[in-house]
Amino acid sequence: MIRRRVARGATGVAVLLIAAELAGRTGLVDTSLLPLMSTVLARAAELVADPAFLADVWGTLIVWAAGLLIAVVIAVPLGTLLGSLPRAETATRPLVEFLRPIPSVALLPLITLLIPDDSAIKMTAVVYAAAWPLLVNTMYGLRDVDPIAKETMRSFGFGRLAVLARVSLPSAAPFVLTGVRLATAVGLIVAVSAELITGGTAGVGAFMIRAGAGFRTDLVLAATLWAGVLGLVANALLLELQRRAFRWHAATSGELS
Amino acid sequence: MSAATTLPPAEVTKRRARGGRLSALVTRVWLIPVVVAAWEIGTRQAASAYFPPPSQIVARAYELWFSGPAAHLFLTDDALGDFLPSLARLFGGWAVACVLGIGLGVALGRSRALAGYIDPLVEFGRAIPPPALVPLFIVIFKLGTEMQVATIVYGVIWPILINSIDGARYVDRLHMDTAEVFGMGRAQRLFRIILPAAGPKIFAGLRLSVALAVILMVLSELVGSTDGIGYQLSYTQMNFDLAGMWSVIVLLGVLGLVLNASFLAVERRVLSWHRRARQTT
Amino acid sequence: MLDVVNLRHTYGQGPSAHHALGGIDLKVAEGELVSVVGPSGCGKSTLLRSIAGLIEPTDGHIRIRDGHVTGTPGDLAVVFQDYSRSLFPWMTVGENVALPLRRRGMGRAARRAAAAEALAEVGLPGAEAKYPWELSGGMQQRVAIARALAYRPTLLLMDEPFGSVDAQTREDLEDLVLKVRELHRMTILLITHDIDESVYVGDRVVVLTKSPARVAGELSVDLPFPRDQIATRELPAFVHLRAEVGRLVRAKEPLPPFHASQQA
Amino acid sequence: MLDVVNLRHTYGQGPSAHHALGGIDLKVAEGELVSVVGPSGCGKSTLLRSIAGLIEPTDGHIRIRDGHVTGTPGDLAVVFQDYSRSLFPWMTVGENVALPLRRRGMGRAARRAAAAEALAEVGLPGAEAKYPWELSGGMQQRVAIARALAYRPTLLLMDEPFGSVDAQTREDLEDLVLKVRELHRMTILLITHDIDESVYVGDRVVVLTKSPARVAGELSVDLPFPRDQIATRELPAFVHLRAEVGRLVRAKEPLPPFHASQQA
Amino acid sequence: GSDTSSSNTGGGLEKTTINIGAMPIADVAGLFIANERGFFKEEGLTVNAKIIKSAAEAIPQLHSGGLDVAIGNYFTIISATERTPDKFRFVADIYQSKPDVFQIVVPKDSPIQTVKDLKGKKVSVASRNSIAELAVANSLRTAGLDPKNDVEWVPIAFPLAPPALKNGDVDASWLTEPFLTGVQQEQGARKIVDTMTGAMADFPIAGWVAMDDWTKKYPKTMAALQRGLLKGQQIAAADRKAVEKVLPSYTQIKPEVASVINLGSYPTTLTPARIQRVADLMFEYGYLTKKMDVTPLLAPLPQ
Ligand SMILES: Nc1ncnc2c1ncn2[C@@H]1O[C@H](COP(=O)(O)OP(=O)(O)OP(=O)(O)O)[C@@H](O)[C@H]1O
Ligand SMILES: Nc1ncnc2c1ncn2[C@@H]1O[C@H](COP(=O)(O)OP(=O)(O)OP(=O)(O)O)[C@@H](O)[C@H]1O
Ligand SMILES: [Mg+2]
Ligand SMILES: [Mg+2]
Repeated sequence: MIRRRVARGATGVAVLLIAAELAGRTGLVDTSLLPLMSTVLARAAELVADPAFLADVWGTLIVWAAGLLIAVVIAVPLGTLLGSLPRAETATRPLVEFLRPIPSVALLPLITLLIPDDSAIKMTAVVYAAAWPLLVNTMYGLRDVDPIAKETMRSFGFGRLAVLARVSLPSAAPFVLTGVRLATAVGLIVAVSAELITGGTAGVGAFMIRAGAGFRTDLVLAATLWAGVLGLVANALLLELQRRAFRWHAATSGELS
Repeated sequence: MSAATTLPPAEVTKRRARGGRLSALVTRVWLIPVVVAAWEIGTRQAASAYFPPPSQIVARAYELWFSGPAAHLFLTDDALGDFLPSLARLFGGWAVACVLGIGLGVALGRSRALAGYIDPLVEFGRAIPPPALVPLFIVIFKLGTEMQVATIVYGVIWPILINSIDGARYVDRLHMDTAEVFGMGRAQRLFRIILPAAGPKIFAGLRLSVALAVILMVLSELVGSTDGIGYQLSYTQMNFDLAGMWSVIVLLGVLGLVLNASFLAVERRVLSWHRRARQTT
Repeated sequence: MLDVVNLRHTYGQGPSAHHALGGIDLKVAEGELVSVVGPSGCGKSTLLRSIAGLIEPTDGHIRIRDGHVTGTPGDLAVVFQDYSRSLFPWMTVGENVALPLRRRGMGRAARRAAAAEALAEVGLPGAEAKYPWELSGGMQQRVAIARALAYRPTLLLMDEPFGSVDAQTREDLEDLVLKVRELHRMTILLITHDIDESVYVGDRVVVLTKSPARVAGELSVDLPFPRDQIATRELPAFVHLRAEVGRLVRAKEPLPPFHASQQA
Repeated sequence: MLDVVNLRHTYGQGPSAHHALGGIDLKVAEGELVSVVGPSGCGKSTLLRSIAGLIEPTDGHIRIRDGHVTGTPGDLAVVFQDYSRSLFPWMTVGENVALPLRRRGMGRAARRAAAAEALAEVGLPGAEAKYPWELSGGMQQRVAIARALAYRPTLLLMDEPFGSVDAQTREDLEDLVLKVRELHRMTILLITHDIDESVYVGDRVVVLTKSPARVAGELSVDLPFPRDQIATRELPAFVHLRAEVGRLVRAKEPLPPFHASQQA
Repeated sequence: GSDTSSSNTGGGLEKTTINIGAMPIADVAGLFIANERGFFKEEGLTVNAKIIKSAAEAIPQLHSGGLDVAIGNYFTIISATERTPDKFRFVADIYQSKPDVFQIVVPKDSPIQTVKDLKGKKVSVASRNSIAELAVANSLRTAGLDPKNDVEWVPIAFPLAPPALKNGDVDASWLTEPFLTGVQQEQGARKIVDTMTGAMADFPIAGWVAMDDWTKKYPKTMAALQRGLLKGQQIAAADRKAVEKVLPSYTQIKPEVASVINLGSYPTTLTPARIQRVADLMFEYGYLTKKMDVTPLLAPLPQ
């Protein structure tokens, strides 16, 4: 089962890589502009042995993970609150919807003005961007709870909080976790993008600036590749968590067997 | 209450409806003036050139965009030249992302084999920052609209895709069994069962993507663009036009607000069954 | 104990409004078991949900132990008609049953023991570790019953609680309810479609009219206790009572039609 | 028509596996109505889902009209035990009933008319525009029945289809099923807990043992047609048959226990 | 660390750790030479070089204190001085143009031969309202074209310009090293003009900049920094090999490219007269609304 999943995934990746390599070899794309896939892979492999790059990856990881954690700690309770208090939701909706489409990248200079610390700046940007999918998914998840399940709790005399803790949240949990998966990717994107803009002492984005300024597209793409791999690994971990924690969800909603 | 008893019943309900609508409006918007006032006071107190008060921002926005001739709906040439292309890219990119995201998402959600092959690529792809892909896009697409739309699609598609996969994968088992038993064809199952059942989740993804589309519109206009709201943003930044920059930010927020409100109106119609079925009485 | 006065409930508003309850008066004494019968769609579940405080009456009021009901009264348990949706799929059967016992201030072990006992009583010994979706329909229904009984409420509302089990199990469950009520002095309101059952378990049978529901009639069931599935059902008084209830129920058209005009 | 040979089904694997079907043999002739009774949790729904091709048998096989069943046979309708979850909440009741009729190549108007007719037949005239969640439990169940009947399948599987309706409606629905079968020559497998019902509607009654289910016995019901709710039930043959079925069902322990040891 | 404590070697410095923002380009070679050879250590300073993408993005970081000093190109800082309430101080010079360091190039088979042919064409510059625009505008005007109306300006960062040029998205690009060498070697791109001639000859490009408050608060630290920087700068000015050697340590430029690229010069003094040229030219081309005296922008040089 798992072996087959891995085999299929590997096939998919291989097909893409070969297609990209062929596009370069056949002249479909200009190799003076875009290096061959094999070149990028070779650079990516070399980077693993480059302590400077590893320090960059570490820097990004810290910003990403911490930002994500803070976003979860803020947005999930907030989403829970807004999802279970319709009045609060209607009142704050204009504010939320006003803030949501403002690119954290556009806010970066302003954040920079207020916060002197380099990684705190990037973390703030990550939190800002990652909070929205968490908030929206938590709210939608809470709204999707079966009313009979809630009424069952209420009929036993449980208060709002107990209903929330024992029914609404568990029932919404799979959807919240989907939100976490979305936020994880968004967080990585913003962490790297913020580094691409403000630079910093360490970070995959800062590495990309150095590589770009040295006209080394091969290195830029190799670093991009690693960013993708980071996201892939994080998602795989979350998916495994989802599979383990939410067996009931797959069973009752008929995930394909 | 006592006044109501003297009125004919029809009149009472009408009044209630009117009063209801007014109070509904109040509950919906009361926070806005509060926040704006707090912002005005806070920024005046701080008196930092980098954080101009909203009144100053609005004045600058008026000067930049809304002081045009009546024939152009008071929009200036700058506004027309920047808003229209931006909105075109925004909607174009979002529409493409919706079609691709929902289509691919449902396919991946319902086919374990296909998902097996493509899932890692999806997970890989969505972890890559769109700005990092610009070197790739600039080779593949033509600079300008083509590349901008590609950037928007690339950035916006993921929440739609992920939520569509999730929604399509987890349809109530008994719903699918019922469809199976009544021998519903593929198309019917797709349009009558899977899409409506996945609807709430797909819409959650779409709602996320609307705001994201605005963000990516801005990002896409930061490279090689000669017009658009994003270009305006970077131009005001380069010119140290701080009130102008804030105007663009506020404009983006307002744009998102409007888009989201229209989106919710659509959602309320399409998902009315869901809202009413899930209401706790 | 329970006093329902001129209770009305209307779903929706305007032209599509539906009058489900058309003024119901009902008194239930402490420790009494009242069966409620009535045609499908007449408003029985609506009545039960109103008493449980889950929906707000459009008019009239409900008093429990002298207090007006607003919200859910304390010390209440409900077995919902849609039992499968009232079990929580993320909890095992044992956890589902034990959950409300937290409100009784019971420790973990005590909760577990009580849940196991209740499950055994409904014929599901050893099922604690299973998940609800691993059980058959009838077994799920019994889990819902076990949850309500284990809670030992003073007021128990049951909405067709034995509809999905076989005849033998049904009889056993009926006797179980009678036994538990006896032991713990519960007040019970039981909705059923089975006229025999309504007489067998009830101290009193209340018959509702078709929608909008009103009380069509009431019958006191003065059959001796303890009741016995064979002996009691053979009593002439039982046969007479069930015929009486049948007559009351059947005093209307063959099928309770759903009139578009009712919606006005 | 339908031929089930040594059908086995096991849920799960390893130590927590549960043997639901322990080798079932069953033949249903064209146009026959077979009632299935058996204790709660014995495996009736599992049998029905296997025949419908929704779960794959662990062993044995199913033949329909000479063809092995893999997947769902064509021209089939099912009324699920969990009717409320089998209705689509995003469609009105009318749309729910009309939906499968698309496969019959019917036009929009014809579909609508057929749905309206079927709804009227189950006692829900004029309910087309409502949504399932605006209906009572029994009404939802009747919508599911209307959907199956309107489809006019050659094979109809029903899992406790009348469990949530009142006695009067239940009788009417029983007669409706008999009438529709007569008119359209359907083959019907009907799971029920009501022994009287199993005899009243069946050409044959199949009794299953407790889990893992096997066939405990079969009885041919040679009561005359058309059947009549009062006259038929008074026939000595009816009384005898129902006693026979009762005897077969009761041939086991009082409550069908759920043994932890069964799970091995 | 010990941010403000004066160490033994500190000699009464107000601050011993300095965050300095540098772009990964040849201009800042002097800084890295100084750091590598321990010139700052000798002054009792710890200097952290942070990579930044552009000088404009350093301004908010200077403002917040995230950076103490940053590379600031003269054009941007002068422009910011006019338009924002911020006061800046250049503490040392960094880079000055030499012939062929900034050129306008066109694709190999382009019909464009001279600057005149750029009329109505798309020209890419690293960013709008910058020295890039000024340099190209100067060349255009010299060739008799009107910079405002005769070309379409397309802002494209240097690393992205080569593919845009190759794909025909733009007709010409204003480039510097290592991209100049890159496009010439790999795409056969052709130079049509060296923009650093005439009014732009030996033009000041960038200097180290700090906020005015900062220079007042940390005068000794600033002097120490200036001394360290100067030593590095002197080596960069005198020894091209030293620059080539240090470049790969803070950029990803391949060593073989580093050895062939055109470098500007590394000035070791900071005189108002030279910097005034920038402000004057900016005013002439309309990038400043008023004439500006740059003297207050320059910090006193160390003794
Ligand atoms: N949410 C709702 N919106 C609108 N109408 C409703 C709603 N819930 C119930 N009704 C209507 O109210 C009436 C009474 O419903 P109720 O569920 O109380 O019936 P019941 O007596 O429990 O029937 P059954 O025996 O079939 O369960 C029905 O006609 C039903 O259509
Ligand atoms: N998904 C599942 N996983 C594990 N065990 C299951 C699953 N579904 C059913 N079972 C078990 O299989 C047995 C038979 O279940 P089934 O639903 O067929 O019973 P049934 O005869 O229909 O009972 P009822 O009359 O109560 O509906 C039960 O003991 C049940 O616990
Ligand atoms: Mg009901
Ligand atoms: Mg069953």
